[in-house]
Amino acid sequence: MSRQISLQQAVNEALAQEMERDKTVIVMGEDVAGGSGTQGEMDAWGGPLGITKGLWSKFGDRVMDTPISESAFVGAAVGAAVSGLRPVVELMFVDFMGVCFDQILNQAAKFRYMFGGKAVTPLVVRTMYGAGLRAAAQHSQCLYPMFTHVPGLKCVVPSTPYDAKGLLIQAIRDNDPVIFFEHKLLYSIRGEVPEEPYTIPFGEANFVREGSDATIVALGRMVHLASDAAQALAQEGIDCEVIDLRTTSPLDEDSVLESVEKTGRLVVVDEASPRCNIATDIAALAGQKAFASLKAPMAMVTAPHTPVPFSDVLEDQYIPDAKRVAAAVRDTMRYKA
Amino acid sequence: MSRQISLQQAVNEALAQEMERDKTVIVMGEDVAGGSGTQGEMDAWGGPLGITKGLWSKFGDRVMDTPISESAFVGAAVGAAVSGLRPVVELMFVDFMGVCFDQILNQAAKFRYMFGGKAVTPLVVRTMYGAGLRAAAQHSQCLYPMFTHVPGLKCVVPSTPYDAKGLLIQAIRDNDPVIFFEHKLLYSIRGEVPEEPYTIPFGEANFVREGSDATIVALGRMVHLASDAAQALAQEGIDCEVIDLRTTSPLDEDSVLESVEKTGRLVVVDEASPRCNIATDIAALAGQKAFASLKAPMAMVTAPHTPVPFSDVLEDQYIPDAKRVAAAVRDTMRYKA
Amino acid sequence: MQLSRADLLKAYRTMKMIREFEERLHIEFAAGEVPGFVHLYAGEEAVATGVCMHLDDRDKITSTHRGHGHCLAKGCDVDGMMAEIFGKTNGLCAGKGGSMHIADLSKGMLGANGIVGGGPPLACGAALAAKKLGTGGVAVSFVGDGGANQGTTLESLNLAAIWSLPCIFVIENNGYAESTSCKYAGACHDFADRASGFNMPGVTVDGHDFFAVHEVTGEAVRRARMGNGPTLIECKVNRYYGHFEGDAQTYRARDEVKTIRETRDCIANFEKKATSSGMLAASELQETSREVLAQIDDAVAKAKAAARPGAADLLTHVYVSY
Amino acid sequence: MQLSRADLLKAYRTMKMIREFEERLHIEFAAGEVPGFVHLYAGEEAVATGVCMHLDDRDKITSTHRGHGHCLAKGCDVDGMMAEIFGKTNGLCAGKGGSMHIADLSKGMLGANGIVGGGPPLACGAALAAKKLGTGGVAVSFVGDGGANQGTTLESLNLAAIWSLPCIFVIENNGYAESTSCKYAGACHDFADRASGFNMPGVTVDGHDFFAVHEVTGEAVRRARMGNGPTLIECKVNRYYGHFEGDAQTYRARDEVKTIRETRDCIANFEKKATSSGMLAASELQETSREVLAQIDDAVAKAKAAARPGAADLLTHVYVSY
Ligand SMILES: Cc1ncc(C[n+]2csc(CCOP(=O)(O)OP(=O)(O)O)c2C)c(N)n1
Ligand SMILES: Cc1ncc(C[n+]2csc(CCOP(=O)(O)OP(=O)(O)O)c2C)c(N)n1
Ligand SMILES: [Mg+2]
Ligand SMILES: [Mg+2]
Repeated sequence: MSRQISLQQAVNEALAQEMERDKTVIVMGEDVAGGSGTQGEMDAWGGPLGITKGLWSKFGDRVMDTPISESAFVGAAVGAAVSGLRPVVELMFVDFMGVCFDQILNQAAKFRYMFGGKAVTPLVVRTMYGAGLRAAAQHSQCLYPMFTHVPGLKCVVPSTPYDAKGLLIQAIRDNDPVIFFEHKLLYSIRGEVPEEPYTIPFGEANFVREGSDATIVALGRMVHLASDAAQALAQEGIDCEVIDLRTTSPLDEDSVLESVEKTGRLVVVDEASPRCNIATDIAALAGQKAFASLKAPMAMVTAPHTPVPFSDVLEDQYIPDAKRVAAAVRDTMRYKA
Repeated sequence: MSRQISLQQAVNEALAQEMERDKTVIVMGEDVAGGSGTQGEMDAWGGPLGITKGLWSKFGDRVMDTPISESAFVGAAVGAAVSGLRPVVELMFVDFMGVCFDQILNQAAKFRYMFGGKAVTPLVVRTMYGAGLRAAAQHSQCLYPMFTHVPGLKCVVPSTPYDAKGLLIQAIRDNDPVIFFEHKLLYSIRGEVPEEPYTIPFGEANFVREGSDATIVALGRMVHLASDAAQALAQEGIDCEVIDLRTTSPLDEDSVLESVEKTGRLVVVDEASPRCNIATDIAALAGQKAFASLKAPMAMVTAPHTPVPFSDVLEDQYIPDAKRVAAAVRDTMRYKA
Repeated sequence: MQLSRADLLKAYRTMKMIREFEERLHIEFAAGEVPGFVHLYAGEEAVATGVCMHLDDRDKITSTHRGHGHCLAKGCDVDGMMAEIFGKTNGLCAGKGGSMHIADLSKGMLGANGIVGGGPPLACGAALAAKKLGTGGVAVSFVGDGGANQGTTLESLNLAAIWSLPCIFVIENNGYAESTSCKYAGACHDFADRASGFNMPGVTVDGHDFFAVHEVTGEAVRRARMGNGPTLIECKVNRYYGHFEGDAQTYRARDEVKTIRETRDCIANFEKKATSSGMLAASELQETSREVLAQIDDAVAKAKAAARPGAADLLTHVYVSY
Repeated sequence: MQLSRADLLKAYRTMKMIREFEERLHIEFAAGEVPGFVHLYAGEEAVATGVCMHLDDRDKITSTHRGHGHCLAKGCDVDGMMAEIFGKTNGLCAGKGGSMHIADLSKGMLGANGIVGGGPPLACGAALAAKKLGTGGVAVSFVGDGGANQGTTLESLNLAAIWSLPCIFVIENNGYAESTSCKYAGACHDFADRASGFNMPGVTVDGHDFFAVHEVTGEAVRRARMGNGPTLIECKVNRYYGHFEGDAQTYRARDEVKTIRETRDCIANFEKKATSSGMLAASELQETSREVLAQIDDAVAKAKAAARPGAADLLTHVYVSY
């Protein structure tokens, strides 16, 4: 059987292989090595969840711990990217975007356009997102809709170890600024991952499951709920197609539309809060471009319009689950015009 | 005839009347007075476009110029709001959110929820948005979709002097954090505005025009394009309903749905860039809750997925115009299932 | 400022309460009873205590992710805090905030904060409100050595200075931001050195020494109340546990914490000073300790027994009105 | 560093080019020929010129909204700049950037910047790249007195210092951020005073004096190239026009600018020094001035005649590949 590794290992391996291949790739962020300036061990952390652990031991000062100054070091990554390096910078939790967003929104994203096509900004921002760790309102957000909204950025939201590796290598080789979203609860999931480096192109959704009755579009951790729901529904005779967007920008419109044209029914699953999110984006796309095929209202399964609560009871309720997805599909199937 | 004033005057008047009424209202921001510490005149600017000019002369040090430290002074407004003041803070251009977003996203918006309902944060952030001044990519964005995405914030996007005054007074009296978006190109438009203070409740859209063939939903400056389009279309015998959202959060879902149920056709006009914006939000709403009434695909007239260009030729093309709105409505009317 | 017997006993009770609160959470966390990220303040008690002794209900503080000590010192209810950390409905934040977001605005505690550098701007605002409303209040912002390099903190120094705000910035320099040394991350000898560049007094004190912290803070609070503007106080201190519970701390020197605990513990030092000077009797301290421990036992038992929030609570408290 | 005759002539040409470029834009703006916000650098020429004389194509600069002087001093093409400011397709940014976003990466000019404080982090990155790639290059970040209070700037000082980056921060203190005095907004006597709190040398110089700016920058650039880390240089200077074109400047003292123009003008002073020392002849300066003026006339004429972008240009240059 081929090799199974965790998503965490897949991310680490992608970074290591690209650093090996290309000397201009550097990694920076808070505690991405850990131990800088201390009397104990270096490479002590690899970020709070250990994702980059070991890279410093392999690549030395191409892996740089930073002060807690996200504007300065994310901005430095942007500046380095237009000056010959290919930085992979870690914004520990995407929730912290608020202290450094300008360097992404107004600098990295806009250089190429503002400068008339003369800038190339090969930057990757890796960041953790999502609820489920009982980490409360300031450490559990998705926020990828905000980045997706910004012209000039590419946004990647992988769901499997295989995709994480291939998409991260693509992100590092890509010449545009890429925001790479890693869900904390996915780090431990395991899957088949080739040892050699490979890339997965952006803007190509993955058909996780083919089906003819309803289309479920999902991303990141939500893909797994969608699959679970599809499996449960299959037993009831409802045959769902599950599409994993993989990247929200660029968006694989064609795959979504093709599927909706086939099934006539659309359910979008998005962990983000509900206003102006990926769910509304995909639903609007279908309503605009696949209207004639639609047999039922689009359904959106998302978090509610509230901050993420701390209490486990509340957080479990906050996060979409497979049952809600299945229920939404069933409603859609039951709909009579 | 009753009094006509500009939107700029309406904003200034709302601020002055509320400061007069309530001693805890303060105004702060860069150059909101102007002249601080200089040898020349005080109250010299009122912001770069003079919107708050005169307030310092009336209210003295309740109108405070700030350093260019948006995190510190927007955060100070948040801290003051939970400590007994009702600050109206100016973020000069909404494009600058990137240097201070944390204080809005993670502090002001979340206090009430994170603290179990014990915090009240009566904060207003006034900010300029929108294209048309040849101010290029970093001074022309809309960005209200990002704020609308955030649970805990209220977002107001007025389109007329009357609404600006009433909604701003409501915002100041409101006990939740409110982001108040002022379009630069609307400051000079004039309209009837009562002298006495009044409020317009949030979450109540305005039916700018009643009609039966198609619903045009718009906000801010786009309302005027929508009205122009509707007028042009009326001459062709197409009878449009034009809805001005006024606030994107809370959203008046009912008005939108009612109208779509009546007309069966929806065109949303949003100046923001197209992904995860208000247009997708409204379209998704209709696709989910008014599906049965829809006679044609929803159409969205928005900016393209590019930064805002400097060149006048390009910027004029970038911004939605009445012709594109009318064309979208015509397409919608022409649609045959 | 002269400390009365009552003051000293109160200080001792507060330090001891913080210590035992944290020691107990350390155990409960290891037992899997506490969800989420928990950052313990053990070892740093003298700072929160020495500072907050000067504050009353007019005064506000902003805190950090490592906020339990600040909360307790500012008078937050022990039961309410414990229940919050356990995610219960009777917690100070109804179970919605957790360890990183404990707040009690009625006590002038504007919240622990999950954002490093989130607090200082808020403290400027609280100080501004005090000034505008003429309450005589001051605001204190606790910031870590890591947070001292955050732009929000640096901007706040400037803002507080130009507006001459009654605001005090307390840099709790415990040597680390997560696993990164303050010497690596901060370009300065002492963080107090930065004060002069922002036109305010800056002073570095031994954060293990309650008396030293108490004294310099007294000075700063007087300055602030008199309208003479902000002060920066750096307290050099140590944390006894990992960055958060679960941290293996391999970046620290072997026995680093053990040595500090044995030689520089703020509570042991306080006990020695207070008893040797004859201000407090050993028996009083023991009695206080017993009471504290009993209170914590009680708080934990109540927290464990308390009800979890219910489904209906998910959607409340987003807005005052929507 | 000894300045050769050629150096001096080059410096003069650059200062004069900046001055005439801005004087001409002032006129063109008033005539309604220039769209958007235009921030003129007139009065501050000695700073950009004195600094950039030390730089070559390995070196990078980041600039501000008031960027024309930096661009010209770093070698951006005059015609390309003028066309850009007029929004023409042959502009340095194809008409998409305008005055506030002129850039020429091939010249190490990383862009004017519409965000106050946007540049310093980028300069840290450019310096980091130079260090990692071993190019020997340095990065210079120009920042205003207003921008000096932005958290991004302050963080960057710290980052550059701890990483010992070949990075130079040039604070152009022209006394105002828009209509607000630097004394009101900045809590410090000199911005250079902040350097020591970030472990780097800080020096204040007269920004009207090309020779002074040139000298301290030479020192800083040497330091940086030798691997000895960053320097902060504050240049006290004045702007001759409003914050942007259209600013009535009622916040300034009557005759403030007139007096400065008459007594401290950087170009007049340079002319005096260079001719009185016999290094340059008055006729050389006149000849240079004539050439500069002709070049600007030509640039404006070409810019006016040039084509505007076409509809198809709207959607290009968003991504390298999408
Ligand atoms: C803006 C932001 N960046 C990063 C983090 C992650 N983080 C949480 S605590 C911490 C270290 C803080 O160090 P310090 O300020 O010294 O406080 P200490 O933990 O030592 O008390 C970091 C990096 C955060 N919460 N917020
Ligand atoms: C983040 C941000 N805040 C505010 C502004 C608006 N603004 C543009 S220039 C300026 C003043 C800048 O002053 P200074 O840094 O001294 O530069 P100067 O104009 O004097 O050259 C302001 C407030 C901005 N562009 N970006
Ligand atoms: Mg620390
Ligand atoms: Mg200035």
